[in-house]
Amino acid sequence: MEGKICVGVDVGTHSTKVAILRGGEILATRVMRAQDPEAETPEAALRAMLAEAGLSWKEVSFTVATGVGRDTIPFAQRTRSEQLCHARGAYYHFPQARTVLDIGSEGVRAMRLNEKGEVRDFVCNSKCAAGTGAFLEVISEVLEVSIGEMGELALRAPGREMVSSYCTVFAESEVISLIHRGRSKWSILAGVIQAVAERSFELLKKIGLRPQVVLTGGGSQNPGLKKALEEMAGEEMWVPPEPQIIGALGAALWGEVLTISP
Amino acid sequence: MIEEFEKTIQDRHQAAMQWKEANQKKVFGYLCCLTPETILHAADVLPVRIFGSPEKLQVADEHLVPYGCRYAASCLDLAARGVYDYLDGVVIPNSCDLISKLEYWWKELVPRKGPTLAGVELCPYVLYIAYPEKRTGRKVLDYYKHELREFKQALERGLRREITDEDLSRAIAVYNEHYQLMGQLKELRKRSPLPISGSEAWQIEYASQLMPKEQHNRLLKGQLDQLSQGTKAASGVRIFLSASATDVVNARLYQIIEKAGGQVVSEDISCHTSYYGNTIQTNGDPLTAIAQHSLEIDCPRSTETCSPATYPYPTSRWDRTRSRLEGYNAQGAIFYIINYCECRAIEYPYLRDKIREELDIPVLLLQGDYSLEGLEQVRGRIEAFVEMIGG
Amino acid sequence: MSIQQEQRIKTSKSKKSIQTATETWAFIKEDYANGHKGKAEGRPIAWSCAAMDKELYHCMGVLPFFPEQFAALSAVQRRGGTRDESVEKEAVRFARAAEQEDYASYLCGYQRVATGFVIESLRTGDWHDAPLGGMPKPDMIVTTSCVCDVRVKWFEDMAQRLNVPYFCMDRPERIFKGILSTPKEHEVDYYASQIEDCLTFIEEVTGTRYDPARLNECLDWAYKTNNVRQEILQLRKAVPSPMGCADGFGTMYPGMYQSGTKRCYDFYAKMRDELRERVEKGIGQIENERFRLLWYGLPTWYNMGIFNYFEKFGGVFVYEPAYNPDPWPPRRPEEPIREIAHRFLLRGTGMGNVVDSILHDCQEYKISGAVLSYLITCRPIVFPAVEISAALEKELGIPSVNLEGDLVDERLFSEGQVYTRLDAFAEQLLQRGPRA
Amino acid sequence: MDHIIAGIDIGSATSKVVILREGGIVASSLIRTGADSADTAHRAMAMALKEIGLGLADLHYIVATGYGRIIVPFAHEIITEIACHAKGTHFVFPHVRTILDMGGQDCKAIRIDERGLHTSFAMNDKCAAGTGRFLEAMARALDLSIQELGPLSLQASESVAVSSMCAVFAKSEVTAMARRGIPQSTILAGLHEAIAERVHGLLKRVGIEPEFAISGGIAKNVGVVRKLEERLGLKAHIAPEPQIMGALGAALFAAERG
Repeated sequence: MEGKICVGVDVGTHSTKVAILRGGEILATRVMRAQDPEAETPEAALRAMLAEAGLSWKEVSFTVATGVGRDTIPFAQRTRSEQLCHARGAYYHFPQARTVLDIGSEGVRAMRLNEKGEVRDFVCNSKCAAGTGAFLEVISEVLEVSIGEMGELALRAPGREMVSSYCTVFAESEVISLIHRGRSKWSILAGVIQAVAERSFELLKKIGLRPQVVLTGGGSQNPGLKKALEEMAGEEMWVPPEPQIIGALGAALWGEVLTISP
Repeated sequence: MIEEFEKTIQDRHQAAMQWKEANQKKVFGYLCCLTPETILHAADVLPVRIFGSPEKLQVADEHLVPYGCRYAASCLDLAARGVYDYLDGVVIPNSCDLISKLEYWWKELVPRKGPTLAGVELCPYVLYIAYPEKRTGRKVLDYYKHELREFKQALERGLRREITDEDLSRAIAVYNEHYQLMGQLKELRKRSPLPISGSEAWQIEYASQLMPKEQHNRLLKGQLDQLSQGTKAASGVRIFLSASATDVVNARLYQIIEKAGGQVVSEDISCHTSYYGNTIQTNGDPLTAIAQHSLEIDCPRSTETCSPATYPYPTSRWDRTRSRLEGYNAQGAIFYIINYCECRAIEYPYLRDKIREELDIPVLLLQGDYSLEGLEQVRGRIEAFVEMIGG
Repeated sequence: MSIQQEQRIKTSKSKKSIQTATETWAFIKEDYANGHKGKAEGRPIAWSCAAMDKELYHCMGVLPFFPEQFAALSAVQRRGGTRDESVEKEAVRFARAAEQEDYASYLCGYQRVATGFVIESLRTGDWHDAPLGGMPKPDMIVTTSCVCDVRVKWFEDMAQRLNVPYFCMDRPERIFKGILSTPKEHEVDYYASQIEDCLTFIEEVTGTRYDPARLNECLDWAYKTNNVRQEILQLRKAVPSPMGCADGFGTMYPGMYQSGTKRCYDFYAKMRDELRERVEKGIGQIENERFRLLWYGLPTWYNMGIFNYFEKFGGVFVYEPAYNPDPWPPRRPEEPIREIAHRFLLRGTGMGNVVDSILHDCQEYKISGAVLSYLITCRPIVFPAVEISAALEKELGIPSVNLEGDLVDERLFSEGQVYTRLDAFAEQLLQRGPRA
Repeated sequence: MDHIIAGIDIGSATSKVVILREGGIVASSLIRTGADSADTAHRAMAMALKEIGLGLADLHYIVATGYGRIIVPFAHEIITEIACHAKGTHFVFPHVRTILDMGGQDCKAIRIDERGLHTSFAMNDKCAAGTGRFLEAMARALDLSIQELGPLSLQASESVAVSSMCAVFAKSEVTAMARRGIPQSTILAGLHEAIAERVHGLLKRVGIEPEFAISGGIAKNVGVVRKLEERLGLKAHIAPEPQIMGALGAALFAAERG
């Protein structure tokens, strides 16, 4: 089994992620933005990554695809749901993980894990985009702050504005009106993040919120959101390195399992 | 699967019209399994279940607010569009807040003129049955028997024929055979490996509500003979499915579950006949027996008479759910609750807790509308759920 | 939307036009205080619903509490009784607790709030962290199958959670032409049997024997009260309108929840006297009454100020059919149970009955426009709304407007949208000129 | 002295002014609703007044309407956009009895009588599906300008079903379709169909009369208009400047009052 190569591909709405494992260790990862017209296809990306590592396509033992577009990867032998992949990816980094919250761009999901890292239960957000990463993206455009710096800014907010709208579109204009009323960008951000955190926290409560809680997905990189969630839960939450590739990593880890018993 | 079942389902309206033409008899539509089909059968009427269609509403949306079950709304919409014009009568039981109100809308949107006396319709096209909300208790049977008698009388007036006890007994015999055969089918689904897939079993149920019971009995008997020889086997994670009445959406749900690697082995579905556990008693007054049998239906809306000391609150919903999970070795439970299906929505958290705590079986809640697109949006969750159990 | 929030049109707080209305709050507080005291002394507590025949409790010495009423109370109050607007309403807190348990957000606000209260109290063990110290923990849960499916299912669910004896009085569904009609014999038989069984149930739980004489006493008070309430309804037809819907809803508590007691009778007798005086003197809700409105459905309990909204246009809410009683047939002390059954079954429950009844009310109260409260979480209220609107226009030429929301969960109420609709509706009515 | 009056409509996306002199339109303006709403009102008014070289003091009466109607500092009276759209449309098309106004964040269906007074109306709910903002988001997702949407969609020979009407979800559905190589025109045809279906529902609630007009920004989108006309089997009346109907109505009210 030493040195076996497994690949995970996570095809999301906004980006595609690839992870390569060799002998259970992360060998390479890559993120391709969907909006970027120059972006490589998953297959080309994988070829390039393998070439960089001095490996050939034939050496890959197993490829697993996950994410909303998981059926669009012809070279994957199997597919696995995001829930199972995020859980496995989070558990890889933190064996203490019992609750995993994945804040993706359009989907938020909470998973409950047992000691072996198996998913025992999960809940997902509804058909409305309120409280997802995409919601934050819309607001980041309006406030002209990058998604990356958003959380940091919010942490330094002196106060918090109430953002009450459910609908992303209405929230957008609520935010615009707050700007026009001269409210500080920081406080507005803090309000937006609070609103998003509340939505995610509802899912955490539904699933039972057992420590250790691990955050994954793009949203987990937002320190303001993490802090807001920690305050609501009264509980420290952990974020793995490169949280956005956890799904792809989990898929690759599933590849290891599935090569044994496909 | 049997071609005739499939054909009937594919073209249920054509099938009913052909039967009508060939037999020169009447066809009545009904909206819920609470309808005493046997009384219609005894009057030589073919009862067919009224289903909706997941297309967008075209007429009924002018009358209905969007804050209600789309399935019931769709049934009305099809009627208002003339799809159900071949029906000679419609039976609407008091089976939930919306369906009972369809009695009004049906008359408004599908008007049929009949003779009236002092403003009262003599032979109404739409027949309403006040089904009691309590299944058990001292006077429930008396009351319901009375309601059924009035229903029978209205039918007799409308059809200009008497429905005798002999007629009723004959119908009961046909239906009892149906219940027995469906019982055998259920027994088969307890086996492992499964001799029949969930979607095939569903198709049999579905067809049973659309074709004459005699024909269905005959076809099913042949099918059961084949199945018991055990040539076919379906595999997958064993799933219990609890769902609101959403016929075609449910049909797709079975397929999605199967594609994800699961098999539905038992169900609690509102447009299903699986509520009937037992046969109708054949000794004594047939109308009483029919009423009694109807009161055994374990519908999410029904409640019971309790006794502070021995039986403080109703448990039948949980008891039934438990037996549908345990007896069939279900490994997971999926609940599909159509929006605004309030009785199912209220009982869900309690049933979920019981299933988790007492049986240690995982539960998945899906909420949606009566559309196939809505189902595509939850496909990912079903796949994750089946994977979660199957590993 | 944005600008509007900035310039939020603040309606005045709900205004009481009659003196008696201000006394309801004391009435409610007294009941909660009595309940907590009674609970401590071991008196039996029942949780029950509005459509129940309350006289049964009073004759059996049971203290009834009503989750619907408790939910309305929670829609008004914030935690700890504070007026700080940044503290959310108790109703929202409880509804959220229920939603976290996967109770669907389209479910009745009353159901979500009361169930949330049960969930929170069971979780924390503190039953008093709620408006007026919360409802005392029940010894029994009694409901009826009237009005909606939710009441049966919801009360059953609470009984399961609380492990408390449960009883449901099943009422036959009645559909016919018109508003009132004599019930059929087998319907009365059935409902009477339900009342008898309910009394037996209460006997078993409490150990108190049912005494027909005591029931007759309660029914006497209930009957007298109802007669006074009929007088009040007659007085409310006056022009200008002496009392509006805010007061109508505000004063329904004693009659709705404590019928069959002397204090309930006294309350309405006083109210009638006050109204009579106002009518005689020609005192209206406002000085210059330009149009009269009917409020269909249940109120938005978190925003009772909405009932004053039209005053700036000269509009008044005159009548709300939701909780007002029908006239009762004469007393039959020799068979009080059949009497209850009979009077309870007079009114039809079908869609047609509801539509007919609103048409009738609009004529009686000289209504020029109707506000239809589209309670998107209440099936029995929202289903007939479109038909009512169409029938009013077609039969009487009366326009209507609808407002979407819930009865206690203010998260579903969009202030900006609602007020724009109301403004446009007022313009529409004023353009038409006075109703002929 | 001439009788000069004005109507101002502060909408969620754009603000409009119409100035009337002796019953005829002499000036109008249209700007994006910006920063300070009161400031927007001033700017829009100033822009229109500049056209005819007049000042605010020359106006006899001003009626404000639209979502921001309450904050117009110089208005003599405020009237809802429902009444104003009815009035404005009636002025241009006296035979019209049903109006659909499709604005930035909301849609309204309005029934009017022979005097141009509204007798019934319906508005969209708390979700922005099918509004101008929704289309803006879609245009951005497809990297098109809002003006291009309509004409482009007409080139489609077929349309795809867009299942989600949530602006965010639809955006990614649309992005994904574009990635799969579905032509923009086809996607747009699908989007317009979905919007038409949604507003059709609104229209049904007030009842549709054959003489029917569309106002508001989306009225300029020929794709949506065509889809709606097909559904209704009716030809829609559309004013040359459909966005100023509300402001025009406000001005007409001002003419009556001032």
